[in-house]
Amino acid sequence: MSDQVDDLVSAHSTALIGVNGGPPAVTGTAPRPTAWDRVKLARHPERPRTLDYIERLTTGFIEMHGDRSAGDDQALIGGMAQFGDRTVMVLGHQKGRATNENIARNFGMPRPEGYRKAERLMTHAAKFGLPVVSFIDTPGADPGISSEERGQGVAIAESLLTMADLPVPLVAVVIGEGGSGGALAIGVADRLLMLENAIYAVASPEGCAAILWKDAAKAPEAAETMRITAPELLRFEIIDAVIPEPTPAHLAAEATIKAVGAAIAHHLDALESAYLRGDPRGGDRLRADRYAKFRRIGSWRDGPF
Amino acid sequence: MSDQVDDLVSAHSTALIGVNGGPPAVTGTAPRPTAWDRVKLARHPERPRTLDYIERLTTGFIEMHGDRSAGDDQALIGGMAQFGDRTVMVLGHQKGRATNENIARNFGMPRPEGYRKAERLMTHAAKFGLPVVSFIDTPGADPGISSEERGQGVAIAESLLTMADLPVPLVAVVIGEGGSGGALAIGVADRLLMLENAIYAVASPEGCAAILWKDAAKAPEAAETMRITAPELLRFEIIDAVIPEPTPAHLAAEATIKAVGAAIAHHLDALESAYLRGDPRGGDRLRADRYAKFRRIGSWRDGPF
Amino acid sequence: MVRSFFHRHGKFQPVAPDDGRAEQKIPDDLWVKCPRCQELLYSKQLEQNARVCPKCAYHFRLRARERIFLLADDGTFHEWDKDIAPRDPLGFADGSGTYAEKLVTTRRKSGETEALVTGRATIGGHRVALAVCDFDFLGASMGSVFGEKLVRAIERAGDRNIPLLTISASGGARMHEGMFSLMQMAKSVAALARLGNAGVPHISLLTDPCYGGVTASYATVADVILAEPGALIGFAGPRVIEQITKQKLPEGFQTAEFLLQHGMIDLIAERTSLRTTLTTLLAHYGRAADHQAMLNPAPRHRPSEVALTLTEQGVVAAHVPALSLAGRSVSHAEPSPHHE
Amino acid sequence: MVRSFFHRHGKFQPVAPDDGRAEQKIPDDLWVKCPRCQELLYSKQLEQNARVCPKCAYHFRLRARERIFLLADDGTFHEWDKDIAPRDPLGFADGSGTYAEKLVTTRRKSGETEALVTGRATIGGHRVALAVCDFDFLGASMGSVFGEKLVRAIERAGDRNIPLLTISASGGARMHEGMFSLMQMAKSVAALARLGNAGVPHISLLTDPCYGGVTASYATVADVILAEPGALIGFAGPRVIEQITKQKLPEGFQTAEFLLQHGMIDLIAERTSLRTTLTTLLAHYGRAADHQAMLNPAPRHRPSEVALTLTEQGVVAAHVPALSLAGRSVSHAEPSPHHE
Ligand SMILES: [Zn+2]
Ligand SMILES: [Zn+2]
Repeated sequence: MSDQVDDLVSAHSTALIGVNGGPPAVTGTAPRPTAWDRVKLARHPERPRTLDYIERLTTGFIEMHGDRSAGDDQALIGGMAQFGDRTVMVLGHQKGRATNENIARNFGMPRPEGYRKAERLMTHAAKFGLPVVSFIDTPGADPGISSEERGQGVAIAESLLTMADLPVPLVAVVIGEGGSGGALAIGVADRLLMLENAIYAVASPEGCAAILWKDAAKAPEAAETMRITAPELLRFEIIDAVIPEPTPAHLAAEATIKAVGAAIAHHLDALESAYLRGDPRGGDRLRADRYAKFRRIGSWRDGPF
Repeated sequence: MSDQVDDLVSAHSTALIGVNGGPPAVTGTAPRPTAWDRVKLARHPERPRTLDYIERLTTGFIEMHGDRSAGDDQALIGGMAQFGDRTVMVLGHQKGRATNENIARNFGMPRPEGYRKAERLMTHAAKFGLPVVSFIDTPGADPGISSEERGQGVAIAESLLTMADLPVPLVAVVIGEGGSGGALAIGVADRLLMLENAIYAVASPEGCAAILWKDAAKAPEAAETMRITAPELLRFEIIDAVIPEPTPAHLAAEATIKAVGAAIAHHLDALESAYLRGDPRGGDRLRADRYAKFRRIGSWRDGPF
Repeated sequence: MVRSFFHRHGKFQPVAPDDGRAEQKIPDDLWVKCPRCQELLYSKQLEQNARVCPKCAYHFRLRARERIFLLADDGTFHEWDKDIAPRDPLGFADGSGTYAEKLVTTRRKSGETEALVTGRATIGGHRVALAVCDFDFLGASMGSVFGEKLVRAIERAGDRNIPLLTISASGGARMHEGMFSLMQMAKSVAALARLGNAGVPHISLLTDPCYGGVTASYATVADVILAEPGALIGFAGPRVIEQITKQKLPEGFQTAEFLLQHGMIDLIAERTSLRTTLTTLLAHYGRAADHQAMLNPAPRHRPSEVALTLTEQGVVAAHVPALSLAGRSVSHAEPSPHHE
Repeated sequence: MVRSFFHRHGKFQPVAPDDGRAEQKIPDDLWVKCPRCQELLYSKQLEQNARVCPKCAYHFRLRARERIFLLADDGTFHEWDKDIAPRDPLGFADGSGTYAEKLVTTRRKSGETEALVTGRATIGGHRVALAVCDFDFLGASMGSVFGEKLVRAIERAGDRNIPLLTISASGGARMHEGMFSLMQMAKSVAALARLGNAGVPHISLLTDPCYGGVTASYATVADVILAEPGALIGFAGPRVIEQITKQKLPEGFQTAEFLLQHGMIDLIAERTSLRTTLTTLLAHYGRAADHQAMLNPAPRHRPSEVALTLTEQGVVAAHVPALSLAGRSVSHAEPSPHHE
């Protein structure tokens, strides 16, 4: 698969960024990769993972383990770190690379204790005024028996609730796979950014194809019609900006990580200036505007059918 | 044992009440029961339990199950109920009577999910301004392997934290056995009341005797020196009032429950008048005074040893 | 206590749920077989018992309007936002056709314009805002209109300080609307965060079946969570779990009783006493609010910061203040391009 | 990073912990055997390695002042409340004598007046309030003085807006002071609730052994919980659990590693890099506080409502406002009867 993916690169658009609803500027004449191409790029095993970003972009990372009630999820990690001149709370899904690591990380699929840890760390961030930076990269929440027993649904819902109401700035970046509710649970952000070749979907293309086409092999078609790529989601105003990958991230880790770092810094600065500087109650404005941002997402007609 | 306990009754003081540090008024000339006598009375299987109080003193009790993360503890129950003209949140340890029920109730020893449920219900009470009434009747927290695995210590500590900071009035009544941290976890109250024959101890007399006397059979001696009876704890200002049992509760359930109900109503009224009537921020004063109440408990010398 | 509503009014047709459980269908003929105890039941008797098997208490599924009729005090239900209807923002098409076509078919078949019916009513004399799933409309999947109607109901509950009752049965997020659907989870929970901050209760009733994005969002962010006996409730569906884990599912997996035992719900509520349970709960909250108001006559309630003016008829005149995010100035009065 | 403090200063005598673990005693002679790997270690080398076995990383127990010496920047530790000492409020006596007698013996043997040493210091240049258990004083059981010193340290941390570091090793509540001891759990946690509301961090380090009332109160109410490798930490003691449940305890039960796996602690902190870990943590909180102050120069910090004026020397001039509970008007300046 890796070779096949690499072949795509030459046919790859080289600069694509849009912020806050502005139209993406596309340069270069090479044909766009298809949605399915991007699914493969987003899942590429050599793509930088959350810990790669933490290692390169921050110092003094103290991983904070555990949900204080059941376990420590290695698929959803977090802790305090220094990012520029700020202390931030970092959260992220963590996939493995080798088989052993993938098993330990449960292929990046968090269990309820992962979401409860995330909730704990977000509450900690709120207490000390730390901005939250989250890296989204998961096929989805773990679909196992014990996860159901320990309330996967409730855990995700409560993480959403905590995040929606947090008085600190939240910046989330989809760095690879944004898989459904398992991704959203750490993605209720003031600014939601996506790497150009990341995907974000309500269900996996394979799962969608299996249900609606009764054939998982129709995943490429499903991927196309589901509109899961960054440029499409920017156009829908579901995300706030696309971070370009002039070269796909797995071939240009250093540059990609740097670009992501710059984007996070930019948005944290902007949020802080707009809400928190000189306003001790700015957290309330921030929450109100975060609500307004999510409040208006949707597509409907108001007249009779 | 029951006969033996009943024999004690004739040697029983008939009226004993003190409120808020006032000296207990003792009438009658019969000799006081010993601490060990009271241990046996407090543990008497026919003594009214939490559900007996809920049934007789409230209407519309809706039991609220579960901690929303691991399980539903039947040894620590709770829910909303109508008490007089108020909606209150009731919490309490629940022991069984028959063997089956005792096993289902784990002999009144809560597991971590019990304390997490209590915390959830207290937070619910705070949200809707419901006073919390708790009934204490436990040998202590469950000392099992799985309780340790799921964080018995953390669960109790977090229940203490939630209770200490709650902006609603809290009235707790030790109706039987007040066993150590497992009891305290629902006992950080604005008013802590005790039935005359209830006990409240830092450890069970048997446990204390086993450790300090190296002989559990010395429990009666331990019970005496540990100062675990209601009159002693009132003198130490650790509790706020003693509710008399002219006849021990297991022989006069109706009267005892009525007296407990009257005492709770009295203290809820008093707390509400003192803090909440006409003061939307009265919850802060209540919390500050609750802190001051616990802040001063202790016995020490300030000079050099 | 139980209202024999199908019989008494004859208003709601017994409708076969479009859920693949053939056993559950209530045919036009007089007898129906209980899928659990195999008893042959007389249809009218079943309807008089709120579609609960009199022998084994099996709870047959109900349509949204059947539920509302069962619970609301007579004539008190006023529907909200009846005319808001779905679009096809993705231009979605699968092997069996376009989403746009599917919406037409589904509307005809179900008689509903969306999978969620909202409105206000009283239950046992207590005012309540209602949001009720209709599983016959695309498996009550949660899309843009479901989310928008739900959030409007939540906001109205907050603005009017009346408790919110949601009744859920859903297969999860609606795939045909892609990420618009997923975001309804965040949108509805964010609205509930504000409702909670305003001190207005949310009571959630989970009914069979309840999965995916609904279980992982508004339906479990509630002050009290009730579930109907035997209802299947989970995040991942049982077939998916079996396929992925290759494990046999434990006995009673994902039933309401299983969830109760694992601490996820407050109470199992039998349908035949549900009105009583809800009335008691609403009385508790109402008494508490009245008591607070008596202690401090000043208003406790903070109106929502994003003001929405909504009329009973579902006509929307919404005023969202201009957002301060750079470059954005969007309001509902000026729909963005993908809102028609 | 590791400070060879025993060797360099010779100030703290290697003291045998009074805990019944004979293997752990460090005798006067030159060699000591590691209880885990059985290696014979040269005493001075062990001390230079902060009493961590260089071969297997076994963490020997430390006294309170040894810990402070190991962590605090040179000469920065100022002790608080050194002279506050226990009484015998119950007139407690067991088979082996009175509590009053036991206090005299324990004081002589341990060189401490209580089981908790408190004070302020800097660690890596960061100001911190310290509360450190001394297991040699009655198993660092938590009684009135333990609780009072702890709460005074918490309040000073809150008033001065400096992070609190607690280092715990304890058998639990002190039975000799009965309910006074139990109530220290509530008292200390209530003080931490206020510290948390003021936005001041609490870092808790759990060391071997940590049980009962300490594990179930202040030591686990922390923003970050660290534990030393191999430390035994639990609520009920392992012997009690075995006796009651008649079950064999699982491998590694109640070790720090077990707690990490079960989600109860944030991090296992090796003693040899503990100063670095704490310095990093304190820098994170300090940077956050500085950043907040830069954004909004107005003071964020609310002083505690119950004002305590405390001097460095531990002389207390406390002013607790008269309580509004009927009939009570007690302040620390006028000790109640059971305070001497
Ligand atoms: Zn049946
Ligand atoms: Zn060794």
